[in-house]
Amino acid sequence: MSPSAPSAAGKTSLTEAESELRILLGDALLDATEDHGQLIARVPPDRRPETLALLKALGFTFYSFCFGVDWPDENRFEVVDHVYSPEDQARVTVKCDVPRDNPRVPTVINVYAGADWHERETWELFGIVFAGHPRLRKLLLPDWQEGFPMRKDYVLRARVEKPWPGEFFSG
Amino acid sequence: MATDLETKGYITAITERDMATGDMVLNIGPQHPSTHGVLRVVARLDGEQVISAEPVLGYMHRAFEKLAEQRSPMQNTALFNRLDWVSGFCNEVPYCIACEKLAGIEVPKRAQVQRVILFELTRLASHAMFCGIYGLELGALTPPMYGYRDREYALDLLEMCTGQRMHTNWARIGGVKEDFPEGFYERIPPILEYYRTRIEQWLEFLIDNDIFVKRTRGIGVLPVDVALDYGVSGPNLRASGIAVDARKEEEYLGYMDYEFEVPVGNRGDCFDRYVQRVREMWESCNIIEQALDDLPPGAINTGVGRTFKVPAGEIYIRADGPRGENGYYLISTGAKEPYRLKIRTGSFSNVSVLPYLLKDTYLPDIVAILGSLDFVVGDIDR
Amino acid sequence: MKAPNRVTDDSAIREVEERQRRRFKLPAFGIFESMKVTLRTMLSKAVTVQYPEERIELPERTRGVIALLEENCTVCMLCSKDCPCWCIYIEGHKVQKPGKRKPVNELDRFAIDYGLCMYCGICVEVCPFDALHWSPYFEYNSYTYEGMIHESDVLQEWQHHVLPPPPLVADADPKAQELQQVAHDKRLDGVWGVIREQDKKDAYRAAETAAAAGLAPPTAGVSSDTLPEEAPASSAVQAPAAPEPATAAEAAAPQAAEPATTPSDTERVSTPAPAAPAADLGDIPRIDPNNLPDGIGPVERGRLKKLAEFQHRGEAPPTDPVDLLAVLKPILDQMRG
Amino acid sequence: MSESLLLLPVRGVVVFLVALLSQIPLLYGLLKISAHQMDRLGPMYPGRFHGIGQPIAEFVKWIQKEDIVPRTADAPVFRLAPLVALLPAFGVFAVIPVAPGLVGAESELALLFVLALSAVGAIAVVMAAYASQSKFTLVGGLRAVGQIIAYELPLVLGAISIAMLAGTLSLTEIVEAQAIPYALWPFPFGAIAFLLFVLSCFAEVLWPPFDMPVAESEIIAGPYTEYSGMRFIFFYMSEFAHVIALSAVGTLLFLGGWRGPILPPVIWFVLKVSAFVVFFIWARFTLPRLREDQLQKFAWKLLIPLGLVNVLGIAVFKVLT
Repeated sequence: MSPSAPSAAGKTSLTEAESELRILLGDALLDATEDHGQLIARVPPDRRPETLALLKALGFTFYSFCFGVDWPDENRFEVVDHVYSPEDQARVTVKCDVPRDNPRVPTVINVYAGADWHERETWELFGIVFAGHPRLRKLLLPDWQEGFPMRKDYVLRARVEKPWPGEFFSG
Repeated sequence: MATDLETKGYITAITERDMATGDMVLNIGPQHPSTHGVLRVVARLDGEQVISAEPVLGYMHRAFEKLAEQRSPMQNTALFNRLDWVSGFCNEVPYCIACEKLAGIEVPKRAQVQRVILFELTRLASHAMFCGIYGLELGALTPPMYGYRDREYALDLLEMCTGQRMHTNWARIGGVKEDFPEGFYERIPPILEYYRTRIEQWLEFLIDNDIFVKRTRGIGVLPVDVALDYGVSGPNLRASGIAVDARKEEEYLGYMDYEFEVPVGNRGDCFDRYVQRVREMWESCNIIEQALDDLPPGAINTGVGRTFKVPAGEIYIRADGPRGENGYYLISTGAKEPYRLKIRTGSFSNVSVLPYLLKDTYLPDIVAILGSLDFVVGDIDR
Repeated sequence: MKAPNRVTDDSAIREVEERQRRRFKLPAFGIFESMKVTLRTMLSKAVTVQYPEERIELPERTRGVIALLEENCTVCMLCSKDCPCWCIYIEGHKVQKPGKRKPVNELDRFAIDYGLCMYCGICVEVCPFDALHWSPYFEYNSYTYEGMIHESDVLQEWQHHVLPPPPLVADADPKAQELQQVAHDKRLDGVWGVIREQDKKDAYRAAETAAAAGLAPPTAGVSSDTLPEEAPASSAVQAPAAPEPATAAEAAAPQAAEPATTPSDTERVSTPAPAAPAADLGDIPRIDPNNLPDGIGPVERGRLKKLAEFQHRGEAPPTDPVDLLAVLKPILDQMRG
Repeated sequence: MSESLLLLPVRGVVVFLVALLSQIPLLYGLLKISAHQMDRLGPMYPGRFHGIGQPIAEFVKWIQKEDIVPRTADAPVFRLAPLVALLPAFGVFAVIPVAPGLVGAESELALLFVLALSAVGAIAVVMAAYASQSKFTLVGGLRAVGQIIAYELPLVLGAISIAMLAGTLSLTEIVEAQAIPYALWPFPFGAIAFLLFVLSCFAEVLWPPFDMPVAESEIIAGPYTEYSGMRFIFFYMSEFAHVIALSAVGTLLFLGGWRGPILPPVIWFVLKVSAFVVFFIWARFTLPRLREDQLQKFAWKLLIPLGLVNVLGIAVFKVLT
């Protein structure tokens, strides 16, 4: 379906990475699919550092970002890490689900130093605690901010305080 | 101690620690001439020497990811111009590509090429400004004016085509808004020629200048592995000596069709980062020339209307903007608005390496290093 | 960690280093290179444009301000709905008009809060009836927040500044080019006052009174003939695509244009009348801001446009800090002769 | 004797006026030259003709501003510092001969007087930096003191070289001693002294490339960060007075003072000083600044040894000839 397939180098290394991960992680690799030029691997939250360490050893040295996704209907958060291999030009996304009522996931700043700020951001926006992170403080938000703005139940006030002017007049 | 830090604000904690040690904590920013907006750097100084420094962000956080969840693609492109206002067009394109790829829309070739032309013009404008502004960081008062002047030529072209200098909002899902206006082609080659002479001038003006070299050579050295670890991207990463460039690696906008080099540096210091950008301007000129040559006739838009819904799915699209890897991780559930949109901006990751770079430097080097990363605060805070 | 095995080409840095080695014969010699650059600039002409009296010509597409054409608005609310900033306020009511099956919407209020507007142009783009237009006009600032909310009368007034959309490049899609041409011609006919229903009525009435007073129609016939010729030959393209009042007005306008003081005439500055009406600045020829003479610089073009604006308003142009008339005298002479 | 005593206040007032009014062309030149080398026009409106009234407008603007003394500042010192900066800078004007006999106070030791007064500026900077009680002023003050001490030496060495060559400390006699045509000291002693003098002048008046104490992209305005209004421009006026005074001294020492063909001496003097000042402005707005440690290294490791060698060389030269 995707009109642009990833380059040949990326393709082979994605399959390689997938098989490597399968061997090394075993059952812990819950799911691995290739989608739009990236490998999406799903692991349990406690295997997150291990998976990323493996990926780093496999050449995925560029830590792109980490973010959270809120799925209130399924009562879970997704923690998504994205890494890139400058040698093979391949991208891997690592996902882990954490329960919404106790979102805890181990930190990866020992693997990728750059995860520091991204995890802090995810923590303050979603309330996902990165266990072992030494500086889990507000990064972008002010200290007095309460609540976790990126959760789906946090209302964007700009859209509430003022009536929508696009409402068609009646009469 | 750890619990202390968790409960107290960050700055309070640092100040308390400092009361004990007696080092001086210098707050550079958020209102300071050299932080390009409202970045704040808390530096612990021992005389002129920086023991450690920590950027403090968030003074410009506008919750773009939250805003994007309430907006249709058309509204989002207008929003993303404001991420990094120095290179507005470069921010809206990757988002459009993400939506197009999810929907399986084939963008007409003419639109692709036009996007490339505008993209590279924006890069020229952005780098031209950097080349000037960096002089100001080092205390030379004339270069920024040259930078602003030079940038204006590329922005003139953008204005002629899109109607605005910076917040272009020109890319649409499935193409661009309109074709170029009459007389647009004729105006490009002289301006490219101008930029080439400018590049020569920057070489004379700053790169040949001994004081400039003294201030930048060997300052803020960023090794490749650290840069990759922190996700530093774009010219900053390439200056460290590794040719990572999304234009060569990803298939977007048909960049594969153009012949251009990806210049890299070899030391990764401030000087290399400066030369890197000067050199990339040259390559941008080449790309625009090639794009002009093979601009095919035809439609420029597939005519996706305002009710366009992004099909369900998830995708990550990255593009090589002037500030580094600019990517959008789009998770859609089939609505007009994205379910979740992660905006990966170059500046955020680039600035996250500052604590590493600023360690054990001198106070003036803070400014030199900050400037050489070429960040825009809107791009950091989003 | 594996070392990156990509081919790295650091020739750029090498080049620069080589260059430095070549240049730096003496220590600190490079400083004079810098000083040479600034000296050269010092002796060349500055690029500054002295804004209030010198103006650069803005491109046609410039997104300066949104102008409203009230007659075209059907109160469909699309602009207000799609506005990302929620800054367009529209109020209306339904009216049953004779001869129409369905009740029609009538506009009561159209306001844009420019304090919120982010100039994205979505409203102009989604408007299905061409009621909103971008104009390059940008001098509408206000000291108060309330002053930035502009109501429809002001928005309507800005129609005077709307420029015709530029033609596209030659190799653009033919269909798009044609559409653009239509839009261009439509706009060109009425930039300085789009012809509205009310104008038509006024013009008609004026013509009637003129006829009743026995003013000689033959001279009027001559000048009315010259009008369409001077304007770019566009009505052919326009006629099929614009079933809007414009075509009807075009038929009505030439007959009505002769009595020099009718409101419709002062509106229609764009059509270069052969004899300037004596309403304003004496002997200055009519300046058509969309059809300026060739071979003049951007600053002069901007000044001419400004002068045209004063001419349009019938005011004397300011003499301070720059006497527009005196500065533009050679060009005006040239236009006259 | 009584006559000259009577004239003393008049002379004082004239010197003061010269020092004050000479700032007007300097500021105007600064604004215009910097603007044009930045490809701008600079001020264009005040005074109708090319912004000729801008210096006056600036002055009026600044004196209108609120005079703020920070709460934690050491108020008396804070208030006094601008005057301590300004008065010595103006005082230098008293001994500068503009033409033969046209001088505020003829002195045998004029050069010494100039050098001594220009060092007082350091005290003002320290006062300002200390009294402001701000971290930026502290860093700036420390930098300024280090810099002024480091560059006072090359300045003195450069001037002393000339004094040795001329055999006098009187500025008038130094001008008279310069060989025909108008400006020639024996090579290479004169050239080295000139280099030392010019470089130290930049450092003395805190202009780029040696403007670290007031580096606006690093420490806002250094010692002057907390000042506003009248007191702030006192510092600027002292800086400008310094520039003019040092340019005048440079002209007297190296460019032959008022001597020149055809034109009257005063005109020659003004022309030469202007050339000096224009060069200062041109370099000020072109060059990036060095780092503090590089600046110190430059002074102590290069300029001062060079100056000492030069002085030694002149001594030998003088003995031999």
